[in-house]
Amino acid sequence: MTVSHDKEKRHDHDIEAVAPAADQDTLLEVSGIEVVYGGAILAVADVSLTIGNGEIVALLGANGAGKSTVLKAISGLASADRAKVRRGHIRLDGEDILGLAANRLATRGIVHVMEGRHVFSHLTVEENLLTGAFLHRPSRKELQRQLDDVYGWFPRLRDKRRTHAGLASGGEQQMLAIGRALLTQPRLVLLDEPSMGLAPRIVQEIFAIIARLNREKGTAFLLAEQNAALSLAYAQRGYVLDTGRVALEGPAADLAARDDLHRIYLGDAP
Amino acid sequence: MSDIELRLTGGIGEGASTRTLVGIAAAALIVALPFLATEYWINAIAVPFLILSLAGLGLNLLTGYAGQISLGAGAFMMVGAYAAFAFQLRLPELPLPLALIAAGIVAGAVGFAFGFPSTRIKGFYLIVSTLAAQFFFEWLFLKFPWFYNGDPSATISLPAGLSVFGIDLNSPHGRYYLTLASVAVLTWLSYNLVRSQPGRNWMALRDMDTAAAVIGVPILRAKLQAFAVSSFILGIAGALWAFAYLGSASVQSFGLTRSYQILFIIIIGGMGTIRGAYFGAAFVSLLPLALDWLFQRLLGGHVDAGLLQNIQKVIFGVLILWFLIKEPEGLARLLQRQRGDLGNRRLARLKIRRQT
Amino acid sequence: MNMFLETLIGGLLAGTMYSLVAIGFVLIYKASGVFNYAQGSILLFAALTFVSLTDQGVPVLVALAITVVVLALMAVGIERLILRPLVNRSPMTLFMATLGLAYIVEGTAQGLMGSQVRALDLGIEDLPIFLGDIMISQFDLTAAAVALVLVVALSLLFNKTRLGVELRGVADDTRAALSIGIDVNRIWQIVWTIAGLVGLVAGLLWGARQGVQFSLSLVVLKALPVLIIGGFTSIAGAIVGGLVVGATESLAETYIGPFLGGGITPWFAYALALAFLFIRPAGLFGEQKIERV
Amino acid sequence: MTTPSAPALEVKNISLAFKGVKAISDLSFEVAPQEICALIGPNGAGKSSLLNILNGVYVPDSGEIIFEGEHFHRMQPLEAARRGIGRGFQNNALFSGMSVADNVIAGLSRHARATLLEEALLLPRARAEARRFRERAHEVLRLFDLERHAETTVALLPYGVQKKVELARAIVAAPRLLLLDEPLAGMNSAEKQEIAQIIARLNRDLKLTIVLIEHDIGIVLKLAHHVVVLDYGRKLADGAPDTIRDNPEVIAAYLGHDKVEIAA
Repeated sequence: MTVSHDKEKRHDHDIEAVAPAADQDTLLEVSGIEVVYGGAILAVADVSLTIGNGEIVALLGANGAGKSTVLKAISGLASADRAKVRRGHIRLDGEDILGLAANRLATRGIVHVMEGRHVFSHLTVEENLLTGAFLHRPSRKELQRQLDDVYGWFPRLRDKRRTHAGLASGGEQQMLAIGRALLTQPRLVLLDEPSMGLAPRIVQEIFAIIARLNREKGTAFLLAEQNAALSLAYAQRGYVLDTGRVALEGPAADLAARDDLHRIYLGDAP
Repeated sequence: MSDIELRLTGGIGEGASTRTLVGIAAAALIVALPFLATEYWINAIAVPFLILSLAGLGLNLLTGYAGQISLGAGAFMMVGAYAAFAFQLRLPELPLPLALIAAGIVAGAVGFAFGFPSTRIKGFYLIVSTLAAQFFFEWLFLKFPWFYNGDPSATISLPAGLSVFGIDLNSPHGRYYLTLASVAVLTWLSYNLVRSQPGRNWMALRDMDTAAAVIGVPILRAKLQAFAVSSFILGIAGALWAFAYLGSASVQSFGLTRSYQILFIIIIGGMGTIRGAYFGAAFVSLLPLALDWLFQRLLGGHVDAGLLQNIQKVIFGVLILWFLIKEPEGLARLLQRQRGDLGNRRLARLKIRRQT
Repeated sequence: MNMFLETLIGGLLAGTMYSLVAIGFVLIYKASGVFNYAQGSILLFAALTFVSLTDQGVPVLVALAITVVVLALMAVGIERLILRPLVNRSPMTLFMATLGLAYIVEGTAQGLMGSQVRALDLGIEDLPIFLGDIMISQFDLTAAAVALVLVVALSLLFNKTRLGVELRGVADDTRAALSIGIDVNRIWQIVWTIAGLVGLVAGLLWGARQGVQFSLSLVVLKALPVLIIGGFTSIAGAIVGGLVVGATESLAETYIGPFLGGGITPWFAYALALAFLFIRPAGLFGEQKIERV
Repeated sequence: MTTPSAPALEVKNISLAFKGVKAISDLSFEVAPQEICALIGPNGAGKSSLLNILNGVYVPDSGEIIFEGEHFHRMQPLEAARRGIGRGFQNNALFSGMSVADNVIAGLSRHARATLLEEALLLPRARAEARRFRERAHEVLRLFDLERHAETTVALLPYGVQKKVELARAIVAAPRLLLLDEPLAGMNSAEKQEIAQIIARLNRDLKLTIVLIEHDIGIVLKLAHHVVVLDYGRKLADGAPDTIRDNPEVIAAYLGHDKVEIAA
C-alpha cells in the first residue's frame, strides 16, 4: 500500500511520463531501496531504476544526492562501507542479488568502477589489468589476447604498462580502472564519476571509448555523473537524484533538453 | 531511541531507593568481610582481587579512557613496588601511607617519561614504548643490587613489615584494610577525574583526536596526564601487590604476564568504565578457582596444574575474543544491559497491571 | 678489528632470524591490516606440531605436510571466527583480538603437546668456520641461507604468480579487489597460511638452536622493534630492520654492555626502535599516512 | 568586496599538494567580518583541505593566512582554537562515547584552569569551574533545543541531532570565525532548513563570521553573503550569490563543460 502511494507521489512530481526500459529486456532492476550508513545516516531514501541489456543509463544529481550509494548498493560494496540496504530489492535477470558479496557479484557480471579510481597503486599498470582478467581463469594465451584487446581500446595503457599505477596520471588511472573492470567480462559496468578531476579532453576520450564499448560489445553502463550534459549525450536514458530520491527520469534527449536540470543543481532563480 | 529513554527513566525512577540500600549493604559487607570470611579467602582472594582491581583501574584510565594502549602495566607496578621498598628502607621515618604516595609519584613520573613517545606515535605503535618500559625495568631492578638491597635471592620485602603510625598491619585483617582503604581513596579520586575536565579530554582524545585538537583540547598534555595518573595508580597497586599480598616480591612478580593480565581485566571488565576494572578483576581472580572446583568435581581427582593453566589460557583467549566481537564494552555493559532488561520488564509488568 | 667484524657478522646472521619472524607480521599486516601479536604463538604451535609428529616416528616430509595442513586449517579458522566478525573494527581492537588468539594458540599447543622442552635436530652441525681469522657460526650461516631462500621464494610467489598479484592487490585496496571479483576472504586465509609457514621455518630454526619450548613464542617481542625500524608494510623493511637490530644489538652488548653491567639485549632493540620513532615515525620503508577530517 | 572594514580572514596564495598531487593551487580570497562565506565546487576541488589549513591540521606548501590582522604561514590546531576559530566537521567528528553535554563542554577545554589535583580532590576552584562550564554548555544546548538530550550518549542519537550537537560544540567557546564542512550533508530537507536557519541566526545574533562548505546550492545561494567557487584547487569565481548563479563557468563546472556543444 505504501509502495503504490510513493509511486503516485513520484508521478505527480514528474512532468513527463516515465519511459520504461523500452523494448530491451531488463538486465537490472532496482526497486524502492533505502540505504543507511552506520545505522543512522540516510543516504538513499527511495530509489527505483532499471537498466536494459546493452543500455547506457545516466544517474545524475548534485554532490551528496546519493549516486555513489546507489552504485554501492548494487555492487555489494555498500557493506564494506558499513552501509546497509534497509528496504527494497535489487534484481539481476529477475533474480534477487541483494546481500551477495561484491566479489560474487563480479563473477555474475556486475563490476563497479569506484569514484576516485582505486587502482592498485603499488602494482604496475599491466598487473592491475591482470587482477581483473584472472576472474575467469583464462589460459595464458587467452589472457594475452584479452590484454591486447584492452590495450587496443586504451593505447595509452600499453605505453605505461610497466609503470606503477600510482604514478600514472589521473586520466590514465581512470582508463586503467575501466580497463581492469572490463577484463572481468562484465555485462554491467557501474561507473562512478569517471570525469572527476580530469581535463575535459581526457573526459571526452573516455566517454567516446565507453560509447564504443557499448556499441561493439553490448556492455551496459550505469554512469553516475555530475557532468550532466556530457553523460546525457552518451546515455540512452537518465535518472536525476535529489536528496536520495529520484526527482526526474526519462530518455536522455528529453532530459538534456529540459532547463530545470539547472534548477535542481543550482537552485531556484530568485 | 524512545526505547533508551524509557530504560533510563525506568532505572532512575523506581530504582533509586533500592540502589541506595544495595550500596549501603555492599559497603557494610565489604567492611565486615574479614569477620565473615576465612583467612584463606582474605589472603588468597579478597586482597589480590582488590589490588588487581586497582591496577585495572589505573590501566583503564590510560587505555579505556584515553585510548592509549599499553603492555607495560607490569613495569609501572614494578617501579611502584621497588620505589616503596626504597622509601621504607632508606627513609624509615616516612610513614607507610606517605611512602605509598611517594612510590606512586615515582611511578607516575616514570609513566610520564615513557608516555612521551605517544606525542609522536599512535595506536599499536605505542606498545613499543610500553614494552620498552617493561624490559628496561626488568633489567634495571635485577642488574643493580642497590634496588633490592643486595638480597641474595634478589627479592624485596619490607624490613619492618606493614605498619601505619604504630598499628601493625601484618595480619590478614590489617592487610585487607590497608588495601581496601587505598583502593577506596584512589577509586574516589579516579571517579572525580573521569567526570571532570581531564576525563573529558581523555575521552575526546580517544574518540577522535584530530577533532579534539581542533576544538581546543590540549591533547599532548592530556596524553601525558593520562600516562602519569595511570602509572601513579599502577605504582601504588604494585607496592600493595608486593607487600600487602605477596609479602616479598621480585622482578618476576611484575613480568609481561602481569601486564597482559591487567589488560585482560579491562577488556573483559569493560574499557572506559570505573566499575569495569572491578568486574574484570573479580572474573580473573575467580575463574581459576571455579575451573579448579569444576575439574575436581568432573574428574574427581587431581588435575595436572600445567594442564589447568593451559586450559585457563584458552578460556581467557576465547573470552577476550568473545567480548571484543560481541560486547566490546565488557562485563560492565553486559551486566548493565541485563539489569536494564530486568527494569524494562518490571516497567512493562507495571503498565499491564495498571491497565487491568 | 677482528672482534668487531665477528660481532657484526654474528649479529647480522642472528638478525636474519629476526627478519624471518618479522616477515610473517608484514604479510599479515599488509593483506589484512592486522598487527598479529599471535605470530609468536603460531610459530611455537607450528614448531611444536612438527616436533610432536617426528617424535612419534612420523617421517620428516610427512610431518611437514601434516603441519602445513594444520596451519592452513588454523588460518581458515582465524579468518572465519576472528577476522570476519571483526571486519571494519579499529586496528586497536584487532590487535587485542590477536592477543586473545595468542593465548588460545599457546594454551592449545602446550595443552595438547606438553610444555617440556623438546630437542629438535635438523642435522645442521654447529661447528665454527673460519673466514681468514674471522669465526662464523655454521648454524647461523645455514639459517641465514634458509632465510634467504624463503625470501626469494616469497618474492617469486608475489611477483610471478597470479595469486601473488591478487595478494598484492588486496594489500593495496581491499574494496577495489572486491569490486573486480577477488575473494578477499580466501586471500586472507592464504596469507595467514603463508605467514604460518614462515613461522614454521623460523620456529624450526630457532627451535633447533634453543629447543622447542614456550620461550619460542616470545620472538614476537623481537620482531616488534624490527618492524618499527623497517616499517610495517615492507618485506624489504623487515629484512633490513632485522639486520639492523641484529647487528646493533650484538655490537651494543659487546661494546656498551660492559659499562652497564651487561644483559642489555632485551631492551636495547626497543630503545633503538624508540629513537627511530622520533626520527622517522613510519620506519625506513613505511609510508606516511595523510589524515582526513 | 564592498565592505570598507579590513577583512576578518584573508587567504593568500595558498598551495597544497599531497604526494605531488595538487589539492590547492595559489588560492586567494577574503572574508569580510560577520559575513557568511560559502565555498562551493565539485568533489575533490580542495575545499575541505582549505578548512584543514585554516585549522592547522594541514600545513600549506606555500602562502599565508591572515586572521584578524595577524599573519600565519602555518597554524597549529590549538593556536587556531585559542584565537577563536571554531570548526564543524564533514563526517561529524563528535566524541561518540561521551554524553551530549560532555561533548559540548569539551569545546571549553582551552578555558580550563583547574589543575589535575584540584579536579581529583574536588577542590573549590574545580567545582566552580565545572559548574560554570555546565551552565555555559546548557545555555548553548538551549539555543539548539538540545537540552533534553544533554545526558544521552552521542552515539545513540539520530544523525540530524548529532549534527546539531556538533554545531553546539563548535560555538560553545564563543569563536569569532566558524568553519563548517558540509553542515547539511546527509539530512532530509526539513532538517536542512532547520540547520540553515540556525546558521543564519548564529551569524546574525552572535555576529559570527562563518566560512562553510555546502553542496546544496539552493540553500547556499539563500544563506551566503559571499560565494567562492573552487574547481581543481583553483578559484573559479568569487562574488555575491547572484553573480555566481549566472556565471557560465560555474554552470559549466556543475553541469559539464560541453553544454553548448551538446545543445547545438
